[in-house]
Amino acid sequence: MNAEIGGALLELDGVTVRLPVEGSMRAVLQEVSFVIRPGEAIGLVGESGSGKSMTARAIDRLLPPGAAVNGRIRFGGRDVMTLAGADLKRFRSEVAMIFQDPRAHINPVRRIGDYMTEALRTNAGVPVSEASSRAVALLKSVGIDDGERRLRQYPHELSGGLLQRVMIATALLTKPRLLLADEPTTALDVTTQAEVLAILDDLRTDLHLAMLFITHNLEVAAAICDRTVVMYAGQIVEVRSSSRLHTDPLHPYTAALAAARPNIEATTPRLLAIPGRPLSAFEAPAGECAFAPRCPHALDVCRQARPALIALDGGLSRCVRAEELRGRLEVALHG
Amino acid sequence: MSVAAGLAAGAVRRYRAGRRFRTSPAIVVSGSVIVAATVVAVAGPLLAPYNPDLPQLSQYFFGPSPEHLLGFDASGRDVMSRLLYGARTSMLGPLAVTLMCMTLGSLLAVTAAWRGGALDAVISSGLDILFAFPGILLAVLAAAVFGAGLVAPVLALSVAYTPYVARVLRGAALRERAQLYVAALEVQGASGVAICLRHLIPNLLHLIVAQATTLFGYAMVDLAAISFLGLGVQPPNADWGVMVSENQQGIIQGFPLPALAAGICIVVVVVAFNILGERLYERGEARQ
Amino acid sequence: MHLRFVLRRLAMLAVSLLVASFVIFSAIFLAPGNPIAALSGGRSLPPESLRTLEVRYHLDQPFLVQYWYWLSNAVHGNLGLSITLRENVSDLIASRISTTAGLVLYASILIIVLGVSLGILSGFRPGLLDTSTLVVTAVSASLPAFVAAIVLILVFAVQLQWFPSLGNGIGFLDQVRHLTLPAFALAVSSLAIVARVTRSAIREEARREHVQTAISRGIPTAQLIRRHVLRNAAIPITTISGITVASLIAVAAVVEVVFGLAGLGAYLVQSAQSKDLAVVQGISLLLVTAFVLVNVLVDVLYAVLDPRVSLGSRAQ
Amino acid sequence: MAESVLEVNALRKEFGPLTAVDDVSFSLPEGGSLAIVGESGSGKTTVAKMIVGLERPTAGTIRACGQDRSTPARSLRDRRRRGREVQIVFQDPYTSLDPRQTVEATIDEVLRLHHGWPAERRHQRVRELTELVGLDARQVRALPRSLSGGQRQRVAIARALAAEPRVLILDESVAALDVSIQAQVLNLLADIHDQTQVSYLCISHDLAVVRQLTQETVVMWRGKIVERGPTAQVLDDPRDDYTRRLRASVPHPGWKPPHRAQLAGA
Repeated sequence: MNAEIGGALLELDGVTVRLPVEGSMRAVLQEVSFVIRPGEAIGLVGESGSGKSMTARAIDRLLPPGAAVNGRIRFGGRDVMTLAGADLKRFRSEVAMIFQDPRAHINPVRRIGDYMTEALRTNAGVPVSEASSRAVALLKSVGIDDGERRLRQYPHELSGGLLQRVMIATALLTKPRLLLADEPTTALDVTTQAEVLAILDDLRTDLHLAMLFITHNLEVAAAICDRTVVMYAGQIVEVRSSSRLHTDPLHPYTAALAAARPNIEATTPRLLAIPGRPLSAFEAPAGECAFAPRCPHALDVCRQARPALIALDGGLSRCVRAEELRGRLEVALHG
Repeated sequence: MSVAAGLAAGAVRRYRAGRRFRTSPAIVVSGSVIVAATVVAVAGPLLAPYNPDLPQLSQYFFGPSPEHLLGFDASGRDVMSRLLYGARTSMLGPLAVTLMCMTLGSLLAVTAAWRGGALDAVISSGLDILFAFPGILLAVLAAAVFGAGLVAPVLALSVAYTPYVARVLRGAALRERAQLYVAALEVQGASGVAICLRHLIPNLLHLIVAQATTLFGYAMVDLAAISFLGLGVQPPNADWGVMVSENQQGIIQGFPLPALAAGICIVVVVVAFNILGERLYERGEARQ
Repeated sequence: MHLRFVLRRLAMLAVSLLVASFVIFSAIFLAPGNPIAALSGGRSLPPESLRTLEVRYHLDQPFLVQYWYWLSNAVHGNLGLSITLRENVSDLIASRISTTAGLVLYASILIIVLGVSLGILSGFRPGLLDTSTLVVTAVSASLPAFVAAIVLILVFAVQLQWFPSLGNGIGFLDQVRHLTLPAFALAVSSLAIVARVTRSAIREEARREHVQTAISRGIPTAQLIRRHVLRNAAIPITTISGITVASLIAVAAVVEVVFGLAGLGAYLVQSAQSKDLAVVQGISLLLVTAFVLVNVLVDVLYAVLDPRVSLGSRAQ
Repeated sequence: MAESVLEVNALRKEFGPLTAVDDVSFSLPEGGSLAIVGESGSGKTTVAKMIVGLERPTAGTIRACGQDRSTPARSLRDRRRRGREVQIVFQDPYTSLDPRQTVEATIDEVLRLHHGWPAERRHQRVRELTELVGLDARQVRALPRSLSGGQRQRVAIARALAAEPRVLILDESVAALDVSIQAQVLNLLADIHDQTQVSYLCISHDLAVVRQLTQETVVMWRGKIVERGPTAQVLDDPRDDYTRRLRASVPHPGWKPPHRAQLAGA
């Protein structure tokens, strides 16, 4: 079979995920579709309940027990959901994941060295000494110079920022083609965040690594991703090239999210807050635009049906008024 | 068997957090058993068909009959009547241990967690030292010194098991004290006593009740064991532990019913308390 | 790091033992009547016995001096004279210690081997085995040792006649055979508790986020279970096993009495009934020491298993 | 310049060998707003805790409304008076409310503590305060668990205001909230500042939030104040190396992470 259809490394096609909540199955993701090409960085942005983390978990087959998945996820042209045996093993080594809270995601009773090299030793049969020296080299590339000493330490002896770098280095150790980064800088200080983002950006370019970068911060996503996917209530509401996300958003939610953030460069008397609170997929009203209840531009037409994603100027928007509102959304940005 | 292990298991049971709580059949059944046992403990003498202390030597180990549902014991006394009378001491001892332990344990735990610093260090090391005494051993020692009976073992068990209660509660109280709402009340100028009484303890109550329930079950086991050893409730007084001891010979002689009946009474009540304690614990965890 | 932990724990051990021995010693002064009456258990003794008691306890000296004499004697293995048997308490203890040690050891092995395996099995295999384990252990966790003992005697000694119901036995195999029912009676409730805690610890560890990470990195299941789930669950399992095993030391008395075993516990109870306080003191001191030592061992083991523990106490 | 309502002088806090706060001085004018900016380990939260009396300073003085509060309060009356001078809203909306207490009861408890009012008047005041922070009647009777993070934070603000404090410390009060909710709460805080005479001391790592909320800023780094001045000036023209690095690290539209070569100088 043709390995990478249309040049896509990862392809999500109409992915819907339902989870058992209090006895009934509730949708947490609805019809999520996007592609990541080799070497491309995609930002996945949303507030709590938007389903952004669930998307990464679905891709990495880490959904909680009882989850039901519809739609298709393909990596390198193969259906991820049906991978098994050696294929699954290869998939696991080609797709690496890093998380927000490294402390919870690294076994606290094993040494850093053990954590870093385990997959390499077990799955690739690399001898301990070689695995360790590769680990030390990668630690250096993420800005940790005393790698040998770090390998002998336990996770609780390292700060959060250091541990996050360790996790990034570990993820890259098996030479993956895709990195799933789930809010990797959210728990970090701003200066550490900038360093970690710079490291990720450098490594990605050097290694020609594709990346799905999940964050709640529009600016962070725009800063290091080629394209940004904005999610709301378990759906994609906008896909936009990062460079135009702030200047020319296609969906009222994206524009509102950008306008709601206080501006570091200018003092604004009042923020353009979005009324109400972010909804999760199963709380959002069915049969109308999920954002309509909070949208300043909502009309009757928005409440009649779930809008479909429409292509517009190289991007996608799930807003029936997208075309008509262009340019007017941008105004909201500077209040 | 030991309170120590039971309470520790309760503490380690935190590992099974998050399960949703429903009024399950287990709770209804164990609750009913406890209510029934309590009724018998209070009204046993009214319910008993015969004099529990009246021996009919010719009837010893005589099997069940419609008039004597559980037959006669080794001294020819009506087993059913003795069980009904015996519920009182069998329940009263554990109740006393539970009340004393929980009062003392909660007080020490909350004081240590609230004041922290040197006082916490003193209380905690004091409790650590008390850990040196296994409950049953202290009870035997107490019985040897003060004489057999219910009082000395009850006091001894209360002392021996307080550190287990206090240690778990102190941990929980420390977690609660670290909650920001407590800091907010301190900043408002509320008094420490008021914060403890109105907020800290009520929020620990689920754990206190769960611990008390578990403790009751295990105290019952230990007190029955002490009575069984002849150091607790003294014959001819009816008590479930004593009854197992009195009729132990029947096991080998082919008349197991009187000893078994008393043993089963203990087990049923203890199982009920343990299951209820476990569920209460889970409910508290789920609510967190 | 670990050395400091061990040293601190040993210092605490010394304090605990000192306080415990003091409590045990002062018991005779708390008893009603004068110390001699307490020690003699109200019996009228021949004058020479009274003399021995006075000398042994230095009753003419201040309280703390008396304690000091008693303690240093005890440390040197001199625990005084039994009033009832007119024998050296140390000798009496020495002749009975192996039975109790054997019983506790046997029961500990049962608890650790059977309890942990049962917990692991039901932790990893939800289903019929797990459900039945849960039900059975819920009841057996509440089973008092003496009730377990009479049931075991009834079934395995009286009905099936597989094991003897009384006595110590002669020769190693026969002794093991004689200790089997007592060991099971002693172990049954602790075994159930250990199994339950093991089960939930495994369930809990298997859900941890670092296990998810390991899955996402393609670590094979067997290795995942061994190196991440079991290794981490070992911490709570060790704690609960240690606590239950330590508690056996005292509970053994009950089982020894039911099975007519000539062990320390049975002797302690007999001496308590006959108010032979010298014996009660001696055995209590010994059992408390053993109990405290096992607890220290558990704490040290805990610190070895969990690199996060440096100082301080158990899983709080 | 207005009279200062809070004055901190040469404040110092040591935790064992570690000096968390070192020679920190600033003053907050009546009705003004001051930010303490810094990252984890800068000592900013320790300063807040010392001001409200949750930590005791090793050295230095704190005066609020002309009264010294460097040492623990001696009497309950004294503690309550201090409560009416300075209040605080914490970061974590999830543990800052008693899970067993309704919103109404939470605020009423504070009113009873500070004012000898009859039930009727307290009830009236609860309504005013909850209206001020934008909670509806159903939410007022609810337990915290049925409220969202933003709603809980509104309750925490109302509770702090119930004491009618002269100074309100906002300790990362909007950091844990979703962006869209954060904007609502920031607007609410701006409204309250306009409507009342309360002064803000805003503890934050988020420079954009600080710009939105405060007029003056001090920047803390490793326990010390490294820069101070009007907020706009500190952000637009930082002088200190650390402040510059911090400023350069904040993502904003069009921002790229400064690569290590650029950061190395700082």
